[in-house]
Amino acid sequence: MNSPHWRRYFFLLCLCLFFSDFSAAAADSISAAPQMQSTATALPAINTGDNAWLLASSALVLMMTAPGLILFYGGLVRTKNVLSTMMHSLILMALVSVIWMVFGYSLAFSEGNVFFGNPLTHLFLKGVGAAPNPAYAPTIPAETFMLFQMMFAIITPALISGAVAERVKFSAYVGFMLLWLPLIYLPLCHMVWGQGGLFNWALGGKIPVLDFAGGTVVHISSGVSALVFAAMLGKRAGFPREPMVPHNVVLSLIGTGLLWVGWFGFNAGSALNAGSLATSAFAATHFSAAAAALSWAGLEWKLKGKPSVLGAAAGMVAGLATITPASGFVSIPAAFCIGLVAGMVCYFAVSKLKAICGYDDSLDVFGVHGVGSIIGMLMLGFFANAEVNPALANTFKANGVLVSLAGSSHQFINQCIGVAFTAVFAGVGTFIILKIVDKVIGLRVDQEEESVGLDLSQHGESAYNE
Amino acid sequence: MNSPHWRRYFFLLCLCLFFSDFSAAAADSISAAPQMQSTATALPAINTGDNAWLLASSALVLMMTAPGLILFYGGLVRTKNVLSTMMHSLILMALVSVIWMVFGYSLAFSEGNVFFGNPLTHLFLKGVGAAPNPAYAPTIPAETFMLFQMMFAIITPALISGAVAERVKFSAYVGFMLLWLPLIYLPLCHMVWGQGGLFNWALGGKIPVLDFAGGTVVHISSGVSALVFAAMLGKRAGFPREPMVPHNVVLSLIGTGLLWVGWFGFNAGSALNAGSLATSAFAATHFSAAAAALSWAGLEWKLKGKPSVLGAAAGMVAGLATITPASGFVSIPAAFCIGLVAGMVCYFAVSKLKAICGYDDSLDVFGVHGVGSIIGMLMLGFFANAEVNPALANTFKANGVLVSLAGSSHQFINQCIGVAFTAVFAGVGTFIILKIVDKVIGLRVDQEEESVGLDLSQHGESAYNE
Amino acid sequence: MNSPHWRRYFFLLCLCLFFSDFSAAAADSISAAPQMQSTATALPAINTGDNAWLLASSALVLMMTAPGLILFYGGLVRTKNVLSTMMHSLILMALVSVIWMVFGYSLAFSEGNVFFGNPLTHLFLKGVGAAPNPAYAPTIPAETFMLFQMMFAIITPALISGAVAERVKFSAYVGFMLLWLPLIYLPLCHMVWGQGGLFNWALGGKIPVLDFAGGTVVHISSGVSALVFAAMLGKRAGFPREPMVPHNVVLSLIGTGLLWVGWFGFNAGSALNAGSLATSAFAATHFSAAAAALSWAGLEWKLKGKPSVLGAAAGMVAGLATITPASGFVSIPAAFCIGLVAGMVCYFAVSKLKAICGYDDSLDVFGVHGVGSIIGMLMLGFFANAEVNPALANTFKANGVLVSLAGSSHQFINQCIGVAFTAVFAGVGTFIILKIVDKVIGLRVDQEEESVGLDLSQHGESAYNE
Amino acid sequence: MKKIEAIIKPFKLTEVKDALAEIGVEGMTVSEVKGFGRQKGHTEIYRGSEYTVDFLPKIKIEIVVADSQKDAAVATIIKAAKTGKIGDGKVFVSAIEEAVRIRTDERGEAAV
Amino acid sequence: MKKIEAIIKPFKLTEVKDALAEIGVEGMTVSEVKGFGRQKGHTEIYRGSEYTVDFLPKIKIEIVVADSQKDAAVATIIKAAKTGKIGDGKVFVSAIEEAVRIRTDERGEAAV
Amino acid sequence: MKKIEAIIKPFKLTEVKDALAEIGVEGMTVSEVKGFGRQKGHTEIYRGSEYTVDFLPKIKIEIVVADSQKDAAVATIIKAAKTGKIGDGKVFVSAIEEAVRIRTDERGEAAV
Ligand SMILES: Nc1ncnc2c1ncn2[C@@H]1O[C@H](COP(=O)(O)OP(=O)(O)O)[C@@H](O)[C@H]1O
Ligand SMILES: Nc1ncnc2c1ncn2[C@@H]1O[C@H](COP(=O)(O)OP(=O)(O)O)[C@@H](O)[C@H]1O
Ligand SMILES: Nc1ncnc2c1ncn2[C@@H]1O[C@H](COP(=O)(O)OP(=O)(O)O)[C@@H](O)[C@H]1O
Repeated sequence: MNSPHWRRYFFLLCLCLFFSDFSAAAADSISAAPQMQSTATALPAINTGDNAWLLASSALVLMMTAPGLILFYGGLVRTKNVLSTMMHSLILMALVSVIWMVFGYSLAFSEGNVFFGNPLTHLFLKGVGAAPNPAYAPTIPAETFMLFQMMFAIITPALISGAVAERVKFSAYVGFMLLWLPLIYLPLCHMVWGQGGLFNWALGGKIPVLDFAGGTVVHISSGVSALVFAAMLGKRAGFPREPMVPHNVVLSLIGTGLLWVGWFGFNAGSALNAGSLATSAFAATHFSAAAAALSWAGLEWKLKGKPSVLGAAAGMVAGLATITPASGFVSIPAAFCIGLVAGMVCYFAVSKLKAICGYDDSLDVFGVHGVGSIIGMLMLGFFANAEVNPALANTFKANGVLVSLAGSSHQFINQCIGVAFTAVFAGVGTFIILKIVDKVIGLRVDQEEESVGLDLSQHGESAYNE
Repeated sequence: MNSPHWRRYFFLLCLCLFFSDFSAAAADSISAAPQMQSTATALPAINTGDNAWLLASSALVLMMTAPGLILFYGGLVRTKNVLSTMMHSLILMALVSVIWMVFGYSLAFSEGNVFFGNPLTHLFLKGVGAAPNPAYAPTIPAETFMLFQMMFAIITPALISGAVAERVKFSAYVGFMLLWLPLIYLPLCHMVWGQGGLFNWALGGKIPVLDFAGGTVVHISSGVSALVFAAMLGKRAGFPREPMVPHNVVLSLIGTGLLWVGWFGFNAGSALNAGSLATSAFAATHFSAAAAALSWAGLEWKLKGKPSVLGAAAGMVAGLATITPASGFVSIPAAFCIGLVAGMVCYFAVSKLKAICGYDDSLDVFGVHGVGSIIGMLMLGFFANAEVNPALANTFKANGVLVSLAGSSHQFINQCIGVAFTAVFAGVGTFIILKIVDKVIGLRVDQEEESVGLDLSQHGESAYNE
Repeated sequence: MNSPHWRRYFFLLCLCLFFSDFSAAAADSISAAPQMQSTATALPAINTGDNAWLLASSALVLMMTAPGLILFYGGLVRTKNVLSTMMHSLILMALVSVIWMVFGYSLAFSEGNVFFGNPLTHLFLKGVGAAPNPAYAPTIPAETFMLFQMMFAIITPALISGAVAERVKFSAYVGFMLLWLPLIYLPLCHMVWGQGGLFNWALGGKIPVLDFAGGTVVHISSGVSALVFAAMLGKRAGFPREPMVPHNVVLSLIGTGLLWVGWFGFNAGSALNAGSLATSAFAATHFSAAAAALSWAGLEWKLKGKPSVLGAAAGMVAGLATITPASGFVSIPAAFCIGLVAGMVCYFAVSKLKAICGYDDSLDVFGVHGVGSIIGMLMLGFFANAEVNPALANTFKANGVLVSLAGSSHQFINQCIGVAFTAVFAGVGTFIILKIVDKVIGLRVDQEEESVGLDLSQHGESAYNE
Repeated sequence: MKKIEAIIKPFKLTEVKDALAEIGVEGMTVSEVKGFGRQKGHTEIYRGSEYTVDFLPKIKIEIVVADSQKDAAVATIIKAAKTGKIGDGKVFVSAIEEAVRIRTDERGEAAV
Repeated sequence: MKKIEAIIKPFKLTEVKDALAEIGVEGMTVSEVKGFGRQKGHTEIYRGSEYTVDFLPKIKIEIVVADSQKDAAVATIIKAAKTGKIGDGKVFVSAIEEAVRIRTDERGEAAV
Repeated sequence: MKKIEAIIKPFKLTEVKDALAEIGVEGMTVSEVKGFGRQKGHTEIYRGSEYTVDFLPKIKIEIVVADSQKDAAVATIIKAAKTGKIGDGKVFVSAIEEAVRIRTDERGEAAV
């Protein structure tokens, strides 16, 4: 009870925050005059419509994590693990935000080398204020851009949690995430979306990989990491002999609805303004989800005799994950096609691939997010359409010559490179991190704890009482 | 298992989509220069504030369907039917989107005759892009308008599902909807909101029926169709002898909250901009819901001795459905009055009318949406207020002479015509469609399936497990 | 059954509403020309981006009440009281709206003396239309401002309900609220936010108390009133001997997610525009919630051996309540510090203070909202930062001289005064109101009703059925 | 006294209850159980995988009756619960040695 | 050995359990049941319609005790569960022929 | 006939069911119960307060078997349900006087 240690740490942390606050203030005051004006009377450059949409989108993307994802995942596990499953996402809303504030945003989005940005440039978010960052989003405060991107950094690791539900030790989970975010997510984020990142197609990268809202950064990185994590953790006791059916499908359906709605913020928000590109990404998102629901449920109807409700919902999520990288680059009919394929491929990934390979990815993170976004990235190589997004045709320069990134076998190869790099990087990285965490903490709860359930054994609570 | 048929169909569909994609591209390239500019650097005409609000509203209206309506309806049925009830709405998010994409939007909103638009004009949504459609919404991309309207086309048939819950065959339900949408909804939509539609008051119609956000198109059409469907399907086994109480009122209350919130997008979004008319519709929506909750719960308190929580919630929904057609035309006190009446009339419709007539409208779609919107449409005939919406006074021309549509016995008659036409059209149309579907598929599950529940018999799932 | 009374009252009410409608119309017509224009073609002064954000924020704040708060509170009570607990919030959505419409808005925001505004100025909201009120929000319709503020007036009393759950008589609860709102909330609202209010720092008040989004007005007022109400009502039967554990923690976690998301509307919306101050408030809100979740769950981990999921969620809510007054005035690192402290202090308030003092604040309204916002208000006295919000430095004049309200021991004292006044005012006021309500109606259900549960005894319903 | 335990199909509960009430059985206790018998379970599908559910929902009715009422009660239950299809359930009878009504301390047949 | 089954009001569970623990009853099994008896159900209202709910929530406690403990256990339950109001419930006693503690294979009274 | 009631740990249900099926027990009825015994409950934390939960979730299996099958059934249950740790549960055996299969009116051992 009496532990001077953590008090001291806490005191230090506070001090450090204070200090950063004041130092930031001091730093700012060098260019004080214009800066103050900018915060006072919104810079002329700030477009309130764009900012309104990006703030709304940021809220929507957080809503995808909670309550969206916690419902979707929470409903799929057994009663005794629902709270721990929800906690896996909830705690990231706190943990990731800290990392993001201290150095994460800077590592991802400040200038640096092709792999990562300078973590010190925006240490404690200094210099991220009312003034827009013209490279990323010229009409909204840089702080808005930072917030929007943070919501992505929160949901991506949260997706992984679905693969390790019902057996991971909570402390190991936290430890893993504290390493995974800076070592895997933030560099990938810089490489694909950061100025001068290796795969950035619009801001001076080398290999132009198209990824509008996070096929590589978000879904493949989390999907592959989930697979590796699930494999290293081992199967749940009793899997696959005992049925492990969703304890509350209703929760998962509510979650699906919220995910679909929130995904509009995710994809259409990635336009970083409220213009017609946002609308176009919104539309692609919607039609892909619709198509994938049909193809998944349709396949089930054909093959199993009945279309399951959870199948339709899983199809929706698959369609959403698949269209994510493509959402700002393709026409509506193309998005619809992508969705149709997504529903079918993910259906087989979940029902056959998993059974054949024999891993226990509890909630099918790899089968839905990983596989889905891989095919989305690849199909985008053919479907990218300069009429939908003219920047495709007039932005990327190779050796000083404009190169169109619209659908072609050439762009398909670029997409393949992006996918392969992400998969290997995330997979190998996760493997190494887990080896370390396993050594230091141990990955898995013991058999008794697993049989009692993680809610009670890890958190001392039961979800449902009298 | 081995069925070349559907593979071939699927292949054809994909081909067809590809084709349409490229043909659209080709078509577009004729006017390529301006079009490309428009998508690149949002047209000067696009107002980002308006577009932000309409995108947010589109998301809100989809949220009304899922998770709003699936919760509201899902909570009201018995445990064994909750998933199937939710599926009834979820599947429409997919099905309606396809129809809408292929020809639905075009049928509703392109120019045509007074009854429907030309389904080929925007086949596969070609030509629906960044450029605004000045007739409907001059400051947002036509694609945004298309998306917003699609969300209405999704929720309207979903409302019907409440009347047939717990006994309809899933295949029959799907078949019915595939016919109902093009034969009933899309024409009504064109007649009331489409350019040159028979009842359009602002864009060159003949009989000026006021319907801001869907009294006729959405609520009366679905309410009356629901009544006919329920009657033709017959009562649930055991009704009304056995009590069929909501299995989870909590779900319904969550749904109510989401419906109220989403309805702001529905009604205030129908202003098609983020100006003061949107605010006014927002306010009317809110105060009507509040008033109807009070009058429904108050009546119960008076008549039954206790105000039920579900009664307050049902009142809210009744108030929202009732104000829908009036929301952009009436003052706040008028909206409050409309809500008070809505709560009382719907209460009697649900508790007395149903008992007297003896139909089994499982979740009271007719009693709440149908009856509510009928009285809303009619009261609007008197309450329409040109100070709230000046267009009422200076838009409609009969024989070249400006006619004010503000509240009057004259406008009341117009409203009556709109209501009567919608009710007859939807009722008769539904009757005919059901006769066909009954022949081809059969409307109702067998007794054993009904007693086991639709979740298991139609979808092979149970909602709640260990 | 046959009661001419209430029919007569209802008739009178309708008459009165009609009258007000027409009188408002008449009043408006005096300045008809500009007014009509303004509603027709949004005033030049209206910024659609700002209005879009404020409409979205209004929707978000309503979403905090339902489904946010009803879920959070509903999950924490026992099965037999869940509906009644949800009803406590739902009914306020209706009741408060009526008061607000009739005279509430006017009492809070029209000009008056330092304690309250003139209730007649905007009786039945007359004169609250498309034209902005430049004092409060120059770029959005006054009607939008009115709506946004109404959502605050709804959630504030709803917060109180958590303290009296599981034993308050419904009629007494309604009676209490009908008095509490006009006697406590509306005056406080005027004093802190109203033009010329005693504590208003920006619009001509005397003592400049900083309260961006409702530390005093919302959280301290409700927290202290909750404490008094809980104390006067007495403990729940069996408390604290019998465990009274949350019947459904999942509901509370969903609620927490929605509260966090909705709180962005609450705090960032309080900027009353979509500029960089909104972004800044959004950011402060987020980081405080994250920090408080960490410190609460971290403390539990330290002290009890396990971090509970509900603890993390409670920490989030504590962080949100605490940052509310400060959200538009402090930097991100400062917000993070405030959140860290919030999580720890509220943890002790809930787990120790309550046990020591022995009151039964069922859902810890005082411990979380009251205590949280008190420390938020006080820390704000030091952390208020004129670089974040330059108005702090150049707005308030004492004796004609500009006084900076940025963090200082001087401003700390102002904050203390605001906190102390609010606590005493709300506490004493609540005490008096309850004495009256107790006399007239009686506060508490009888023992039998309590043991059966309020759902059945007060509302004749059970939440969960077959 | 005898205790009669009947395992029946859930949707038959109302009928059985009403039938028992008619022959004067004034008290009964009901619980939700899961049954495993000749009536085989069904297949459920979750995210592409099929599961066999062995246990079916059933209702257990317990009534304690005077010896003289036993035969009538058993016959009544059987009649009301029968559908003729597999899974209709079973009735078991056992002896009860003592019964007390808590409220009044009445004992024996007066208590049931 | 005897098996004592008591149907009681739910809010009396803690009291009964504590009282039994005091007289040395070390094990018990509890389940949620619905009861139908003289205590009539109540009316619930859903969307304007009234329904009569016949079954009331009750708790069933089962304890197996040595013959010698039976009377004390029954008396204890009755005392703790009584409110004097209708619906207090019943206690039924029957014979148990054999008892085994799974963990140790102990049999008979040693097992209860 | 005998009725065997076994209170076991929930995660042992599948094993016990399969073991019983193997020795030819064709029907059983299962319910969720809460048990109180030597195995002490645990502590749960809610919003800073700790609560002791005395009752642990258990599964009750009821099977009615012919007298001749009784010993095999009891032995089978004990074997399948044993973990050797506290809380493994108990098995109780009592007499059943009559059994009827509702569907066919078969009586006695033919009915179980
Ligand atoms: N021997 C038994 N012991 C306990 N319960 C039994 C036994 N046999 C059947 N049951 C119960 O009776 C129910 C119906 O039995 P089942 O064999 O399915 O149908 P039928 O009675 O038509 O042969 C089972 O689900 C189970 O709950
Ligand atoms: N004959 C019976 N067989 C089984 N359970 C009974 C019987 N009589 C009563 N019960 C149970 O006891 C409960 C209380 O009985 P009731 O008649 O309501 O009250 P009281 O014991 O005060 O007369 C009932 O709800 C029911 O669960
Ligand atoms: N005398 C009894 N009567 C009824 N049920 C009992 C009795 N003793 C134990 N039980 C049940 O058996 C379960 C296991 O008993 P417990 O004492 O915890 O373990 P063990 O059998 O290892 O001593 C208890 O939770 C309870 O449900």
